[in-house]
Amino acid sequence: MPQITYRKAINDALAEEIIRDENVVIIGEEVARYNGAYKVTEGLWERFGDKRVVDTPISEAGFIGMGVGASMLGIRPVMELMFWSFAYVAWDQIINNAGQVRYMSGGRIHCPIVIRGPANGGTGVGATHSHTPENFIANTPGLKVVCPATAYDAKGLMKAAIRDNDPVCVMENTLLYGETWEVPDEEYVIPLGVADIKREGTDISFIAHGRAVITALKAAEILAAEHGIQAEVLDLRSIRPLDEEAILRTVAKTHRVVLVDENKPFCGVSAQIAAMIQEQAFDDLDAPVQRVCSLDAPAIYSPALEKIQLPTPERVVYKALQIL
Amino acid sequence: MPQITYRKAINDALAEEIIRDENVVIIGEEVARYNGAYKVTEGLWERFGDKRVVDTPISEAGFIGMGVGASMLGIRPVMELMFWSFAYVAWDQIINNAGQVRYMSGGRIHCPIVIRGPANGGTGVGATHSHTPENFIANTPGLKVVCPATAYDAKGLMKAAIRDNDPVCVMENTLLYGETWEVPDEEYVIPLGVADIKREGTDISFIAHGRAVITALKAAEILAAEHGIQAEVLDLRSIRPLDEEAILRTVAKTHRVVLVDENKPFCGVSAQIAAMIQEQAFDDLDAPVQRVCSLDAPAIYSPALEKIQLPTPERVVYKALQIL
Amino acid sequence: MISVTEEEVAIDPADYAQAKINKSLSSKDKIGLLREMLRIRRFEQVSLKLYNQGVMAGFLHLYIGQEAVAVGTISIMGDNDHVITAYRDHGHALAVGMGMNECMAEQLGKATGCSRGKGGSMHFFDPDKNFWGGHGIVGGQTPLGLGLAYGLKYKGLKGSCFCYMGDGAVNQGAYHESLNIAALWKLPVVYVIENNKYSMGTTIDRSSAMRNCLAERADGYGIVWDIANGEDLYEVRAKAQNALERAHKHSLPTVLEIDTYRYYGHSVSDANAKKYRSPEEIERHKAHHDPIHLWQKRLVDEGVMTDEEIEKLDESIKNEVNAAAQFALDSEFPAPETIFEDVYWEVDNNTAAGSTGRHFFGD
Amino acid sequence: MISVTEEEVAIDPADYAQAKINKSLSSKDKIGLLREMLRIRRFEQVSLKLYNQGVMAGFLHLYIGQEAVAVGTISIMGDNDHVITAYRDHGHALAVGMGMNECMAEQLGKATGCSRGKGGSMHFFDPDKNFWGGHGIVGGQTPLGLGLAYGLKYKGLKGSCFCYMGDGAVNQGAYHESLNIAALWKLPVVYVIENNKYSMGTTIDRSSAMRNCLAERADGYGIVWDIANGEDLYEVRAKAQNALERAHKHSLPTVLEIDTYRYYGHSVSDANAKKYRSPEEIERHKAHHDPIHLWQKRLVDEGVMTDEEIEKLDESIKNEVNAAAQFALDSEFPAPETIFEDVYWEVDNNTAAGSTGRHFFGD
Ligand SMILES: Cc1ncc(C[n+]2csc(CCOP(=O)(O)OP(=O)(O)O)c2C)c(N)n1
Ligand SMILES: Cc1ncc(C[n+]2csc(CCOP(=O)(O)OP(=O)(O)O)c2C)c(N)n1
Ligand SMILES: [Mg+2]
Ligand SMILES: [Mg+2]
Repeated sequence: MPQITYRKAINDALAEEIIRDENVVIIGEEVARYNGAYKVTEGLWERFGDKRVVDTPISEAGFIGMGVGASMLGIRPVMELMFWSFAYVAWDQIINNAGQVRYMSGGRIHCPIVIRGPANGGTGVGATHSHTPENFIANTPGLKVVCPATAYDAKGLMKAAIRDNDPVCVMENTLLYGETWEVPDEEYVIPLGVADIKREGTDISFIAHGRAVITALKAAEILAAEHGIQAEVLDLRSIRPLDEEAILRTVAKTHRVVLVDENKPFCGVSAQIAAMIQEQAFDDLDAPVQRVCSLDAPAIYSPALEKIQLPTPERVVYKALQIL
Repeated sequence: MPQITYRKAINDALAEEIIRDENVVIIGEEVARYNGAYKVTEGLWERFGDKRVVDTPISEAGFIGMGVGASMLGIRPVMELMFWSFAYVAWDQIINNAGQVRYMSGGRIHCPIVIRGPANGGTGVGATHSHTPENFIANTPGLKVVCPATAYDAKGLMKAAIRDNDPVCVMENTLLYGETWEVPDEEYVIPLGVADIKREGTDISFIAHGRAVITALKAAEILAAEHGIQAEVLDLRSIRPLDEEAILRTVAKTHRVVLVDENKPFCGVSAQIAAMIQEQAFDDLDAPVQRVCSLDAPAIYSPALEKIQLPTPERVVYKALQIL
Repeated sequence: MISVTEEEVAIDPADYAQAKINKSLSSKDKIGLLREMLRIRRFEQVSLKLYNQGVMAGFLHLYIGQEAVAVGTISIMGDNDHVITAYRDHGHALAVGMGMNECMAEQLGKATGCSRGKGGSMHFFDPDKNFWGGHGIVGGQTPLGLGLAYGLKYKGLKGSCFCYMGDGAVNQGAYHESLNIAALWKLPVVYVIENNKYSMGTTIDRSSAMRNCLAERADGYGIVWDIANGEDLYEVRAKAQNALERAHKHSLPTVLEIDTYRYYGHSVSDANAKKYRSPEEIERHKAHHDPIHLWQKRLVDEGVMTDEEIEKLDESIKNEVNAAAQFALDSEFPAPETIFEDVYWEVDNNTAAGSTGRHFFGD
Repeated sequence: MISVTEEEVAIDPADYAQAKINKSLSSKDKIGLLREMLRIRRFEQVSLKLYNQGVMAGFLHLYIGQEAVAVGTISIMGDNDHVITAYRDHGHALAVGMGMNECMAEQLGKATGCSRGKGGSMHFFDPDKNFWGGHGIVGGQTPLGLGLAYGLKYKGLKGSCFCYMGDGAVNQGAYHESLNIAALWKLPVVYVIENNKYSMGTTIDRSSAMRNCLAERADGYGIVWDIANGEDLYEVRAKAQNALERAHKHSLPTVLEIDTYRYYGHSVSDANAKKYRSPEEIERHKAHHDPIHLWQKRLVDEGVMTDEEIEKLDESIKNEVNAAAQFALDSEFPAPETIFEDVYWEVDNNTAAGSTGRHFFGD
């Protein structure tokens, strides 16, 4: 299978969906002529032209709301937020308009919009540019959110998101854009709501999403190499809908869980997963569910400290050993 | 002790702080001449005049950001959001400017601002007007959030919030504004971060904040009357800072917990509390921590259904009986 | 940029009755316009009664006094012209042709409501009639209106979106972002500022800085703007028609400010309605500037209707409203399980996507 | 509303050197202005070198080409005049008098940085020098600037806040909300639009609809606006002085658009810098519109400095920058436990409030 980058996988997904459905349009800051701030939309404007790939002013509330309005008419806008952090100037449009209009209209309206872009820390851009709002979005019934961890998943989930008739928020990761994975040439779609075991194991479960999956995999390697412990790594892939069955299956198998989560701890995604596991699998647990989150402060700039503010394999290993 | 309304208690707190500190200024839509949409600021403009009580245009991003800027200079603005739901048009100003500027400046700046207003469902105003973002705020290191459940607490916590040198979000409840409680004439301040046992009990703990405390108290009465079970009701009062010790104490006492929470379930405040309890008091628990949240859909308008969408005493009792 | 349509040049500003769009009105059309205005007023009067009886929750924002705005502007629209507005939405909903039954039922939170009881008074919807709500967040609908215009243009349709908003809403940033995009991309959106002089209890001079009027801010974006007198149906129609043509022929936006007035408080729970403005001011508007009275007078003057015919029309409308009220009262509340419907299209339609993974949490 | 200050009337627009604020400059002052501009340019050139050596993370937005804007405007300020800007903030930071050491160290994320390594290149701060950052969210600083002006007025101080922003930032809604409030409440804020013609790779005509210029949008709020040529230090100072006086004397806002140009890409990682504009365009600006060269020429023409003296000044500044780079490189990274410092004032100051309840979660 060819190895391609996470960035290219998303680019391919966008191109394929633009070709497949005439209503798909890419909209965002610098997505067209500039090829995207992170080059995710590279070449699309040249291939598909002004109508299908559209540069916007720096007006997130205006253009995200515009996308929601257009989606009500059956357009399928794929909106790029240069960073998900910039969602906060468009927050009302995302939560209230994309998220609530179907409900308030008694189902008369639906919004097949995708809002995508990177949502991560770790690149030295400071607190205002390092938000990870997947927990906020997942808190909001009416919205869906997916956080792909690999190129393969990014492509398949992006295609599912675009075909989905509900608003889907896709949270990518700038630290993954340049990483490569095997991605088949043939078309495939990964349904939302299906978690993926990224590594089989028997002794403990690491549950994660987005880049934290990579961190968990590294931690699993360390545990195996240094302690002979086999950790299973479950990648949630989609936060809402959530594959609770897969979570409960791995818990039932290993009885011990460490959640790895780049969210801030208070009410982060892993808080929900921990609460759910203890509620639904109380008797399966041999130890409390542990969480490894970003250290609980705004994202620091200093590159030296930023690295340790995010979950590290070492912190995962440490937590794992505490409950093994 | 005199009985006063929750509304009046806040009004008194604001008046006392305006008098105490010349830098305190009340700013918001309709807070001055109109006396506030919910009459919380009644009479303040008449008493204190244009400088201290200020009506704004409908520009939440503009005026909340303005308040943050003024607070950096040592003004202590108490900003009213007519509904906390409207915070979403000012989200960037709240999260990034109030929340991160101290950090990004390496502690050179601080923002003694209070942002207050009602955050609740249950009044037939529909999905866009019924948000309860205490979980979003509490997720954000740099911000503080309190949710008073009684007039007494509302007054004492408001005064603490205004005197606090960090940004504090106070989430009130329109359904409580007209309710009365005993409030002493003498001045008092309730520190943030101190939970309050609203009802002593031995058999099970209900942990809640805001109006859910009242729901929990009603459930406790039913349990006592109909089942002879004594529930302890712990009111968190402040979500961040959080009185974790008080939580662990009541868990250690009763070994069974139902969390009552008007947040939506996914990553709601009770997810965090449940995750924390199972992690720190795993062996104290005789049963999984249960959660009673708002039913997981946008807030419905229909008054008949809206009532049951919020946590009800009946649902709390039902959950309690399941683990007793 | 094209700033004046051919039609505009032809209009004698002194007499909007002579505008082509008005001259072509048949007597039946003119009566139809009266009917629509009366339907709104009577609908709302009964709504108020029901509200006071305690069968309605939340807010009730009455449109009474502003009827000529919705009726005048919407009366010129064709198949590809769309409407979106704020929470003061009954007038627009009825004007696009929504039935009184489902509107009244919606206010009572009944299953038969236009939004299945999920939206309430502020959130009427009927996409089949090109009516996209009813939106509660001030200014929040302005980017949506932009998006409807964008969608029309994307699809190659000659259409427009009329996006209504209040005088207070012009101070929401999203509106300005929308203006810039509308001008930049030549989108056929018409922002109709219904300037009723008050945002809640705040007079316009206490909420908005301006040179001469609110619409003039459009200048900063090179957008054509205009002001209309909202008590004159002919003028509203003529000026809206200019905007519509600018949208249809040139795919250009317009900001149209329409002077109007609300007789009631901001919402029914606005106890201050008579504090921030004088009873005399309200009475003056009712007596001299009521769009319905003025239109009725016109129709009588033009010999289109007699007073008796007007009376009869009114009676039939009152009957329609009363029947709608009864319909609403008799309707059932939605079933509890409907709380979880209308959240996700995929779930409601039982698709594979809707059945994969957990969509709802808690119990 | 007062639109023209007395000073303005007195200026012959043809020769800003004759404006009072410029005529009163001593030779030493003029050399000081050159020094400030050169300090910025040399600082940034070394920053770029360090960035390319890989010792800096994230973004580096160079101000080179725009120096006369920050230096010209800030040079007229007094004790109660405040400054806030966006992420392209080195120029303003140095112009207000921040030391190169702490600025350079900040970029390297060192404990000795002006923001203790927490902010980085985009987030320089020095409230003691009336400098309130350094803000990364486009337009996000515009309400903060409003708030600083509000605070000054609240305290009864005769001051102003100069709030800088880019030409792309004018399309953020918060800016418009701020303009309205500034005009409505007569707040002494000066919005300085540094129009360098590009927001990232987007030319101004693709991002902003306007009639003639961006500042003109201020008209919609009745705010006085002006345009200045940012290559001419005298003009920048004269026009900024008008705004400053309007703020000080009349407590009124101004929007001042300053034409300028950046030589480098949007940020250092902007690989497209030569795609969306031609190398010729950049060269033309460097050759004919460079604010430093033009100022140097003036000083030589005016007989204030010789070329040799300029050379010497430049050398001393290069030494200063190199020393700052060394200082930054030699400084320590902050200790891991500082991650949890500077989050809450109450915690940092060990107050009762800071010690009650749990403030930090996870581990
Ligand atoms: C963002 C936001 N802020 C505040 C409100 C509360 N609110 C609802 S209507 C209104 C006044 C709006 O006035 P205007 O735009 O003039 O419309 P009108 O009510 O006169 O039709 C306010 C402040 C809201 N719904 N949304
Ligand atoms: C709300 C928001 N959207 C997008 C960005 C990404 N971004 C940073 S700078 C920039 C361009 C701004 O251009 P301009 O305002 O002209 O300032 P300049 O960079 O030219 O100084 C963009 C799009 C951001 N930081 N914040
Ligand atoms: Mg109004
Ligand atoms: Mg620029």
